[in-house]
Amino acid sequence: MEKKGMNRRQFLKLTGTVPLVAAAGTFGGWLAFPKGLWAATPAIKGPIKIGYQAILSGTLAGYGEFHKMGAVMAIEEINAKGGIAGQKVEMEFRDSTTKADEAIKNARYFVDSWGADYLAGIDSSGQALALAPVMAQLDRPLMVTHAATEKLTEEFVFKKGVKQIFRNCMPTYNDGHAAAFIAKDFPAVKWSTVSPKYEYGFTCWKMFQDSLKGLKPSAQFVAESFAPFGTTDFRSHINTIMDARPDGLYSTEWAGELISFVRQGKEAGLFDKVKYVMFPVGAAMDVLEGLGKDMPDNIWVSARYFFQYPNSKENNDWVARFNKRWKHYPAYVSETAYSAIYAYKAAVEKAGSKDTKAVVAALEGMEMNSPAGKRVFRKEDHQAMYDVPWGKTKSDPKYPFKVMGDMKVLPAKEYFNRPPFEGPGTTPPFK
Amino acid sequence: MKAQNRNAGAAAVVLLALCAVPFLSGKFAIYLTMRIMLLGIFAVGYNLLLGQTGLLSFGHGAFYAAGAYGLGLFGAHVSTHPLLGVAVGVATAVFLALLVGYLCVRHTEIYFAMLTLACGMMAFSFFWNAREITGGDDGLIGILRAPVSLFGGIRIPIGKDGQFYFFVLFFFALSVWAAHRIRQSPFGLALAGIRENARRSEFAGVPVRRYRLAVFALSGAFAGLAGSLEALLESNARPFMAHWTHSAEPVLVSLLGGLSSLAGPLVGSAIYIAMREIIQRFTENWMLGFGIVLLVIIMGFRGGVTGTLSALFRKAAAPGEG
Amino acid sequence: MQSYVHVILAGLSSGMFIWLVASGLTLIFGVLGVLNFAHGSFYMLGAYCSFTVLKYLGAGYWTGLLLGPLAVCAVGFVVERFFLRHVYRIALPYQLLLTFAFVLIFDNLVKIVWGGGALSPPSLSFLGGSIPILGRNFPVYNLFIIAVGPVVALLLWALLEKTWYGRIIRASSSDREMAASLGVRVPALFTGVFVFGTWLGALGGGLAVPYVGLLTPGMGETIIIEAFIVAVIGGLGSLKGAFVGALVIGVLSAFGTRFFPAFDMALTFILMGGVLMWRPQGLFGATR
Amino acid sequence: MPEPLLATQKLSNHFGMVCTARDLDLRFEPGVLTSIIGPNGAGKSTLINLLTGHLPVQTGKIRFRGRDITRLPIHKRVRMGICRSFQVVNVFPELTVAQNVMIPVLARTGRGWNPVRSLTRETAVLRETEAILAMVALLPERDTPATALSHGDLRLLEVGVALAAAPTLLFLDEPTAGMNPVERARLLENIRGLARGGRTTFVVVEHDMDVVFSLSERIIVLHRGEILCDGTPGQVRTDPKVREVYLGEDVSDLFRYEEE
Repeated sequence: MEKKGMNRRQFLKLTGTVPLVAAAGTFGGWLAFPKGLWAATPAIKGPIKIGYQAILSGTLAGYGEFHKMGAVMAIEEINAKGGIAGQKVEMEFRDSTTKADEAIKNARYFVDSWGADYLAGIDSSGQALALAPVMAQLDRPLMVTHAATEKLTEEFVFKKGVKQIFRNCMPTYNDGHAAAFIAKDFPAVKWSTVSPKYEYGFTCWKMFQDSLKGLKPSAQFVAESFAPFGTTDFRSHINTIMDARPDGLYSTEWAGELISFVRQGKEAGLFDKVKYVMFPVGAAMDVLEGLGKDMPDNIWVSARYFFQYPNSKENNDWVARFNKRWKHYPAYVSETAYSAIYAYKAAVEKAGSKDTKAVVAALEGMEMNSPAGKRVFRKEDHQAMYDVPWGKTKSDPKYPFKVMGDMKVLPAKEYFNRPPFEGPGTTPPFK
Repeated sequence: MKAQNRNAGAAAVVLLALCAVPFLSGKFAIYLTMRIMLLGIFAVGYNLLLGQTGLLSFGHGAFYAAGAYGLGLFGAHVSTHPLLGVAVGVATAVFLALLVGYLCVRHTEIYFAMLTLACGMMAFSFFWNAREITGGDDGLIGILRAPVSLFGGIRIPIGKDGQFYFFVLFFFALSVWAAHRIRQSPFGLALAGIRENARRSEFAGVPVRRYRLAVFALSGAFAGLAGSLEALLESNARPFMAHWTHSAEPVLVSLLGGLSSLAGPLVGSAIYIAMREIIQRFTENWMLGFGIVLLVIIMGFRGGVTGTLSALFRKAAAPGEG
Repeated sequence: MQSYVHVILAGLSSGMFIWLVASGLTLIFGVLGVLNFAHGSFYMLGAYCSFTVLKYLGAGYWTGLLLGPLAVCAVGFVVERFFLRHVYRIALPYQLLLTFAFVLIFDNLVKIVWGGGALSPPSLSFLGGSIPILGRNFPVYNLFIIAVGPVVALLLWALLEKTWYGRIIRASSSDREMAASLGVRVPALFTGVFVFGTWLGALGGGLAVPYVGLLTPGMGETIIIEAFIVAVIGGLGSLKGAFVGALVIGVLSAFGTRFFPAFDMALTFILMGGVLMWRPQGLFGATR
Repeated sequence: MPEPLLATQKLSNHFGMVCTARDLDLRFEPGVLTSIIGPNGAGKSTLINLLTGHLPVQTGKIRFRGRDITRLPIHKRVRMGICRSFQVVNVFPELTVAQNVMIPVLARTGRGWNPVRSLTRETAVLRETEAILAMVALLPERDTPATALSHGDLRLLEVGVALAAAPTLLFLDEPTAGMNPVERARLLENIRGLARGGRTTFVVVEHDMDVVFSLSERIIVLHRGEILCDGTPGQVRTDPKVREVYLGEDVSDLFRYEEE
């Protein structure tokens, strides 16, 4: 069925263009020297097509909606101001689900069938990694806006040279290393974790441990309980932690599972017993809004962007515009989605072409301003360097949810792994 | 005889059309056709179990995954030869299927289904948790498509999708042919007997459990083949291949296309993949659209699409013959 | 000691919770002979409807728990009357496929109506909070759930064993033709049982709102697998079996998570596999 | 005494409180056409079920040609030569008549494992199938699905499937129930002929006393799981206990077959 549709469409395309070309009298030339004809056309032909995919079904469907808000807003703004290099921008948004084969199929559809120039999105690390080899084949730039696995940039971009992939969101470095930089100043010695039972949870916990040991050799790690994907009942995990009587709890639970975990932990008195609690993705809007006043105070949270930081005109204006457009505060994926579109705009206009090679070259090392502040795409691994805040949850009468107090901001270069990502001196703490 | 010739003719036409796909259509259509063929291999083998023998398994994703991981691990540690890899993948799948089958074939119906579900999810949990071997939830990534070298030093590249397409097509044709032969064979008849009346089969002297085990392993081999081919196509092997939601796919497409014919699961695979793709082009709410289509098919086409169509043909043909 | 008691309590509450969902599933299978995969969707709809009454209509928790599941009953009625009724006689795989189609539809509809994001209810004013048990806090609401489970079980038992309706239901489930010939309107009765089963599932969903503290589209899919496992372990169609099965699964997985975390993803499946190996018909299933 | 074909030793079976077989010691000699009769609930079907493996043996032993088969699975007993037909038609409904008969032939000849060879090339099997179909007079119906057969033809097929396993000892559970007189006569003639051929020893459960007394060389009368009488038709006819059971206690049973 699909096959026939494709044939017919391509056939129509051909029959549509060929007479025009022939009428222009360049038919022979087009056959013999197709490049000559291309050369006569402007460098960037429109419309510019962006294929975006994120989770739109199942328990994480809310993330896709937040991605979409950011991306749609960016495209509306850009088109209102004349598009990218004078060309209109079009976007198609697809449900990535959480499955890798679905993400691959979508990417192939975007490029091979729809003719996308640029891809963005991706929530799951597994999907991002599975896409990496495919992106090399498809040869279009992909901006990852949520998946955090450091393997994507360290292994696939840096070591294997899949240059098409970029990431403008915080990788696991913030969730793992940066948390340790914050934690080292606490009097807590005995640390524990309840984290997701998959690579993301394992990796962050390991980064946290390694960095914290480097920063504070007296630190001990006394209990760990990993909750499988889809856990709704954390009570046994909470018992495991409380039995170990730790001073500190570190948890990379996120989204709905973090909400359940916090509610159930609160019921069990977990946050009364454990004094220092860190949620590296606890400042995600879905979590803050979901928990509302039930989020305990004085918990150290961070996120890949938080709408109160930076306190700059650009950011504050954007938050206001976003709020007006969607009646929501921007989630971090909204910001990364928004910035991902602008990153492409900047790169295309810098390169003067939407050719993949040129765009990749333009993005490498590119500096851009975004709501989250200044981003620099590191040349070696294509990872955006930017700063995100950590802070303690507190009430604020202006908001129906908890916000960050005592904000601390670490410069990204202090805790990001450094190329060549192997051997001593590539992981924090740096001397 | 006539019907046989007609079927052979139809098969030849489909094969020719499949051969023509890479020359006539876009890259995405080639890719989708490959996915349809992979699901077709999975389902046509699975239907030997469900349609031919009457056993409902919810654990065949495990064998699919075993095929993918078998090929992936073999490729990473021993040899990247695709044919050897596929052979290892199939062998791994068969081994696992024999193990699971041995535990499950004493049971029938829903109990068999739930036991296979349990075994499949144990495999899923293994692939997820044995991080040192399987790469955890990220799976094995970056599986290579090395050229196929045959005796005499011929090397056939399969790196490009247009080339790999024929690699898949070869195994697809082989699988369909094998499934066809099995259905027509004495073994196939014995399976049909078990489906129709297991107790009577025993009284006919058929060792029912051993046949069930054999067909279970055989369908596991098809699943392993499909899995190892997908590992080559998508360059990865993932735990979700063993998840029950994936195990449900061949069930779904077999029911969709029709249990009672060879073509049923194949037609079902094509409908399933093409339909989802078409719905996704119109709406993000593809689950709603797909759910409604499923409802219509189940309520309207009780014997699956092929079953209903052939019944219609028979009806249409009957007055002429009479 | 403290740890063991709390693990057991956590297991009991999650077990009772699975029981509430599994009871409707088992009842429908026992009487109608249909394995209803969409039962998890009724659970989800129950949660969302109760939540809506609770939060958006400003009514209290009890009103939400009363009205929410009742609204879902209407959905159950439509599903039975216009779809399932026509497929009672088709093979098991088709039943599963049909009800699976409803899972897709309901998951998607919930996303359209309530949005894809996770919803989280405000904490309860009463039955909220925790009380210390052996020096560690335990939520009052979970104690409430632990109490509700056996109450529902008792009521079901009384309904089926002690009332005239119960006798009719049991008679019809063992022999439809016979019951019909005795003047029982079997189709109407089946619709009634299905709607009642739906209500049980939706009630589980309503009770889940404060328990899980989270509503997401797709929340029914995890619970339906657990409910299936419980129903199979107990013996399909046996309410007593489902009750015991739920307790076993609840408590053992709580212990598994606490003491054998390496196996926690596969634990329920290992348990089910073990039970089926040992007793293919389940703990309380009739021998085949 | 020569080696018996089949012998039981203290064979017993209970369903809850009801005893359906009590310490049965039975011997079946080769070539002796035996009938088992008795009122409803006497344990006739239970006995066949126990001997053929349909029911697990609770206590007691079964020996076939001197070999203990008490715990042997059904298909192995069939391969050794013990087979049966069923009282309620129990064939392969969606398969054709020929396929129905072919399954036991394939199993017996060990050709059922071949997954690639086309069935149409199994000429020996096909020939044998046709021979059996001819024997039960179903050759014209060879390509009809079993579900489309008339009741009488189904009964014939039932016997045909049992015969196709080429048993040495064949239990027929009410083979003529529901047949018209013509079909019945033909089937009985076949059974007689086969029995005379000597390859198969028949044990028949029957309600039709005419059939029983005209066909059998030996009659076993069961009552409440026990052997009431065991002897030649003449001995059974004159046995007072049998008369009492049939005439005094359960008269209706004699007429049961007429109601069907």
